[in-house]
Amino acid sequence: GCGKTEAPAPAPQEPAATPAAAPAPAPAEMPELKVAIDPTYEPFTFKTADGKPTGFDVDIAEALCAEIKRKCVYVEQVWDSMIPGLQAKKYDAIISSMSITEERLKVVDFTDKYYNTPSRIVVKADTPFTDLASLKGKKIGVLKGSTQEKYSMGELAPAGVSVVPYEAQDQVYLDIKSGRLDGTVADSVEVTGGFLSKPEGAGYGFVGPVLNDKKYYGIGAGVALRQGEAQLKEELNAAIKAIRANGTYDTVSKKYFDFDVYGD
Amino acid sequence: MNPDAAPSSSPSACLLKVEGIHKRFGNNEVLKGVSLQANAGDVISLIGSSGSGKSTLLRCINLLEKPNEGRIVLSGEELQLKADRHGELQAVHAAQLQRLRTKLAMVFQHFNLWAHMTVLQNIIEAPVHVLGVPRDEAVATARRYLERVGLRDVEDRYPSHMSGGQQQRVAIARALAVEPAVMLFDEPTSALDPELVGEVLRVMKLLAEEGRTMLVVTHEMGFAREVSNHLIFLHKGCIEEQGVPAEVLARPKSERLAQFLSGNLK
Amino acid sequence: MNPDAAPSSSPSACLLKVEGIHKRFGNNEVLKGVSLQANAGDVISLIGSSGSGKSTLLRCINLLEKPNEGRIVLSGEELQLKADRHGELQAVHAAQLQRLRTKLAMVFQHFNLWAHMTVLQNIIEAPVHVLGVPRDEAVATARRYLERVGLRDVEDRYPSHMSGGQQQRVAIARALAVEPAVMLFDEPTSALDPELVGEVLRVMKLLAEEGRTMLVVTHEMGFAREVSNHLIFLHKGCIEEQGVPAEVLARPKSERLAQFLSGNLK
Amino acid sequence: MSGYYASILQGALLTVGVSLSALLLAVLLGLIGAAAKLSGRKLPVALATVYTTVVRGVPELVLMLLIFYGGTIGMNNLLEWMGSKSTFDINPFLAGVLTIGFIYGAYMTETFRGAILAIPKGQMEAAWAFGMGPVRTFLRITAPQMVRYALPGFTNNWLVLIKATALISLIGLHEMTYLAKQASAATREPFTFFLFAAALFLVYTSVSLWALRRLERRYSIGVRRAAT
Amino acid sequence: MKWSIIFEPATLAMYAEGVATTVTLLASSLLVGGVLALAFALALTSNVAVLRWLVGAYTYVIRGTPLLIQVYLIYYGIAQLEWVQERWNDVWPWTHFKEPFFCALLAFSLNTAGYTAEMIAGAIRDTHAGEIEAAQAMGMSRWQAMRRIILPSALRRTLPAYSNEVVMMLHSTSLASTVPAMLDITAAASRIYSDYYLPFEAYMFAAAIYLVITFALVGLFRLTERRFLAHLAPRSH
Ligand SMILES: Nc1ncnc2c1ncn2[C@@H]1O[C@H](COP(=O)(O)OP(=O)(O)OP(=O)(O)O)[C@@H](O)[C@H]1O
Ligand SMILES: Nc1ncnc2c1ncn2[C@@H]1O[C@H](COP(=O)(O)OP(=O)(O)OP(=O)(O)O)[C@@H](O)[C@H]1O
Ligand SMILES: NC(=[NH2+])NCCC[C@H](N)C(=O)O
Ligand SMILES: [Mg+2]
Ligand SMILES: [Mg+2]
Repeated sequence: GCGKTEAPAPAPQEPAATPAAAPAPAPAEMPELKVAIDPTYEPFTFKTADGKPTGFDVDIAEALCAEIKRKCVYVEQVWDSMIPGLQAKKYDAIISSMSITEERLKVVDFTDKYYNTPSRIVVKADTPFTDLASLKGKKIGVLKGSTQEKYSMGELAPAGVSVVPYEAQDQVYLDIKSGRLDGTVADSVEVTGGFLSKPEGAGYGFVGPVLNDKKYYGIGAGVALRQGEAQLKEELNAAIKAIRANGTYDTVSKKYFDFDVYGD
Repeated sequence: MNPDAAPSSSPSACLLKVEGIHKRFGNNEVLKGVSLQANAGDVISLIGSSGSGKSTLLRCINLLEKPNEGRIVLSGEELQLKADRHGELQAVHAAQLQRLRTKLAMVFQHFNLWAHMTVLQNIIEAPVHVLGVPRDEAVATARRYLERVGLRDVEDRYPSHMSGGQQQRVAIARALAVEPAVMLFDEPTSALDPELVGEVLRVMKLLAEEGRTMLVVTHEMGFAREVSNHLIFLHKGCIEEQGVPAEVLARPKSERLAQFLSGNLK
Repeated sequence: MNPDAAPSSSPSACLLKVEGIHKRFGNNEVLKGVSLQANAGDVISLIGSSGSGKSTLLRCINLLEKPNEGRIVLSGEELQLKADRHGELQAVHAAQLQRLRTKLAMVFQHFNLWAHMTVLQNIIEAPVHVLGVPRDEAVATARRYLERVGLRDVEDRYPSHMSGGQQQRVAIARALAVEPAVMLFDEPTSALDPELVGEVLRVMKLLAEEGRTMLVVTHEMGFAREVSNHLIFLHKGCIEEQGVPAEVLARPKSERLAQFLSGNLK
Repeated sequence: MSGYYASILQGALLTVGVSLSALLLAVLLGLIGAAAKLSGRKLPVALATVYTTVVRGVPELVLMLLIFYGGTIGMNNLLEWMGSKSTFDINPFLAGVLTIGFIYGAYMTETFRGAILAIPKGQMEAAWAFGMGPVRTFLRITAPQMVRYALPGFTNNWLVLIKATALISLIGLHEMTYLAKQASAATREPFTFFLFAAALFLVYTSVSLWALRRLERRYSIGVRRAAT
Repeated sequence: MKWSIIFEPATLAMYAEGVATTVTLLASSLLVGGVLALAFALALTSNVAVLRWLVGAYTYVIRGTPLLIQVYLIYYGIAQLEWVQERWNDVWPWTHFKEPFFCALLAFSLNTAGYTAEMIAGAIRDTHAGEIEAAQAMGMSRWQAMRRIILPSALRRTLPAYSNEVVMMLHSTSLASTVPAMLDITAAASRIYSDYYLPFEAYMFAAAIYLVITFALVGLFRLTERRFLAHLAPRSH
């Protein structure tokens, strides 16, 4: 569950509103913040069996919302149409491990990063690896519209790897399991939580270097906002600072990881 | 095409007068100025080969087909017509047309019974919803006419569940039930076997004896001779010959009619 | 139902012999033991009121309908029949049935021309694909027969683009083109106007004069009298009366036939 | 595991809701479209013709994506341009209903138009010959018979419409297919969950078919079937 | 609106690839589906009850479930079955299930076969009884009548309905975009959309392409019908 981050501040306010006043517009009610997520990204964003969004991103979102006194409402969206959805005002923010890249900054705004982890290539653990060319002929699945896709198209495809974009990262794992794919390029933390630590991940492992080239991967994951929403951006930046300072960030982080995901 | 040959006695008795009807389909002139008149009690047979324009004439009379020229007078009231942009005449007042149509019942060649209504519903539809006759009265009338045409125990059946001869008779009952001034019959015995033909013709003979006014398109020379008091032979859109049926049939003046009548081996 | 009344002369000349045909639809016995025989050159008229079983009899003869009892002998060869589990007779050897059927051409009441084929294709279909006649020979024959029935310049037209009378004649040409031993006609003039009726009947008269063997269901008493040499009156599935047409029609012995004949007002 | 089944069942309710609402819209548009096409007036005929040809010439999926993504952006630009502060918030449910209703309205237009044309002219002529006016003729003669002629086409459209709701999963409505897809990926057992969703659809279409057959039987009163 | 991006060579090349994929997929699934449909139609109208029942159940399921789910079932579902996984590395025909194109083709072919079979079977059943009797009366055998009279007539009468089916199939191929690695017209549009964030332009252009293909197909069928359904055309003289 996502109940870890309690919101102590607004709670006492609620009994204050008398039942008689309930039908009247209550200004004390927290305004909504529509947050887009792509819940196919364990352990950052995923859903429990009964359909509740959960994960590190979601807990962070809850914490940030509590800070800025808004109520998070989640909207699910396929990864490759995250940014168009934001521009179409289907939601106000994307909090779903979206990396801050030059390219994206041309069309959206980002807050400061709230975590940063490198990506890795994952194939069968016994695959001999010398350089990228040694992966020639392998079929690698990547998330459509992701930084990893950009990297694979830019570096792996020229080396002779066949790169297949997928609509969701967990579908990549389905096809690795079935044998259609030889591997993936994915966030190292995500692929550990979503694949390597699961039964079907047995026998697979990282090869090659740690991938964090800024050209492809940017400078870490931030909250994406429409351009021109300066006020919201500032509030959220302050909130990120606040939760890092008051320990909420660490609590959430410890719930999922035994190392520091914030990066340097 | 001499109107004096028509069975008129005094102009006052004239129920239906049709004058100079022209009708074109595209470039095909199907009626080339046909006039006729019917007094109360007249039974006029309309004969002619296929395509000569018999059905079209009947359909022009109640304006199911828009004539290009002509006048139609029913019980002394003239139907107001004006040409539309295709040069076809249409009614000036829809209300007048509707009123006159209620006096001109038609029995269609293909019956055109309403498929979604039972026999009884078919017959009372117009009396109740057009003429405003109270329902039970209309039902009583309907039953009377059904009996007249020799049908019993069929009122709750649907037209499609009845034989051709039965449907034909329901169509006649439906037309009779509006108690029209003039009845228009379009080949009322086509597609019936000889026994049923006889049956339907007998009903029409009875109607004639009662003094109903009728205009009948038919291929049955026997009927034309024995039941009608006037016969019109239509050929290529013109009245080629007309007169007292027995005479015309026995001694046709025009060559075309002689040839038409010889077509029968019988 | 006396076979001696049939127009047989010597048994050897007998082309088609049908014996004791019984046919039931469910509990409704439509044919109750009908026998007839036709010698070469016979033209037999089959009359009777609607529902008396005329079409069913014709259809039993070429086994389009499976009779419940009876024998069928064509040119001395008996069709081998056996009862199926519904008690209906069916052919023992499909091949024999197919062979005999090629000798028994049928002209259907509704023509049943193949809609997707042109006139010529309709006519040469069976000669080419069933009898194995070479194509150009079949085409030549087809043209000859089309001319025989008075049709010209229609060979590339589709049936649906022709008038009823023309379709009827194509159907006759199609039947003739297989040069059958016996022709079965089912009401070949129903639904035609009097002029076309005359036309079709004239064609059949010519065929009769040529000595073709025909079995004709008809409502045209004129045809029965003038063209056929034997007349059978079917009533409720039995042969009620038969004999020389002129005699039978002028002096019917059975009350039912007298009544049937009086049905005509003509 | 059973949590996934339960959520897919929940999604089934949404499927029913979307399809029924879309059907309502489609029938409405279909009646308007048919009336426009049969009106004989130039402008309505042209508009209705463009509507039916374009909608039936482009895949549903593309139309959906176009309306859902392109449409909202366009709307918002329009609102902004008009100086409005509020955003045009189209939730997937509404988007689904509007898109599917809009698309199937075009198919319904053709079905209804065909049904009216299928009624033998003689039925109307008989009514006119007895002096009935145009409105009475429509209400008493045309409309009741139209239902019967329209039913087969309507049934087809409805079954296709039901299945088209699966496509809204692609624009993020959490109906059966969407949930089945998520469950498949999360549990890595696609066969099981897609089969389950397929079965639910089969149940839905079967029930519809059964109901419509009954309706058809009611309206075929007075219709003779040729013996086979 | 940034239509200029749509008309850049690279973008147009992407659409062109999409058109090629869509057309290939359409043509091959119609071919495979058509052959299956004919066989299924004969089964549906045969007098072997088991065949009728089996094929009937098949078409019922195909027509009662969304094509999208059928695509998913074949692409992702079959891959889950261990039995298949064990052989798809080397045992033909299972090797094909690894290929996205084959999976899409299979799903579309099976789907259109279901619909088309019912269409043809309907036309066979609707063949005017009199025409069949005329064939029998002329001494044709059962199979001969089927081959010479019934099928030619039924297939012709299926044409108008089949032209609808073909257009629907064209539209259905847009679902190929949901299979990874299939770049059909819709997938090309969605690629451009997510690369340049231009949903309206990208999908508009795709819609226009589909519209053009649809019109071309409809025109093609008009010509075919004029040739093969001449007997149903209104009299022209
Ligand atoms: N709606 C129409 N459009 C074009 N031509 C028509 C139309 N209705 C009838 N005609 C033509 O008008 C002519 C007369 O047709 P009409 O139906 O009046 O003939 P008819 O004398 O009733 O013949 P039949 O005895 O066959 O019923 C025919 O040549 C026919 O082809
Ligand atoms: N396939 C069938 N199933 C059940 N009953 C049938 C069938 N065909 C004909 N009948 C019935 O058999 C009887 C004889 O029909 P048939 O068609 O032989 O009559 P007909 O003498 O040719 O009449 P008509 O002059 O009207 O053509 C009728 O009562 C009819 O209802
Ligand atoms: N919830 C998700 N699926 N997130 C995917 C993020 C992938 C990668 N970090 C990116 O920014 O492109
Ligand atoms: Mg007529
Ligand atoms: Mg008969």
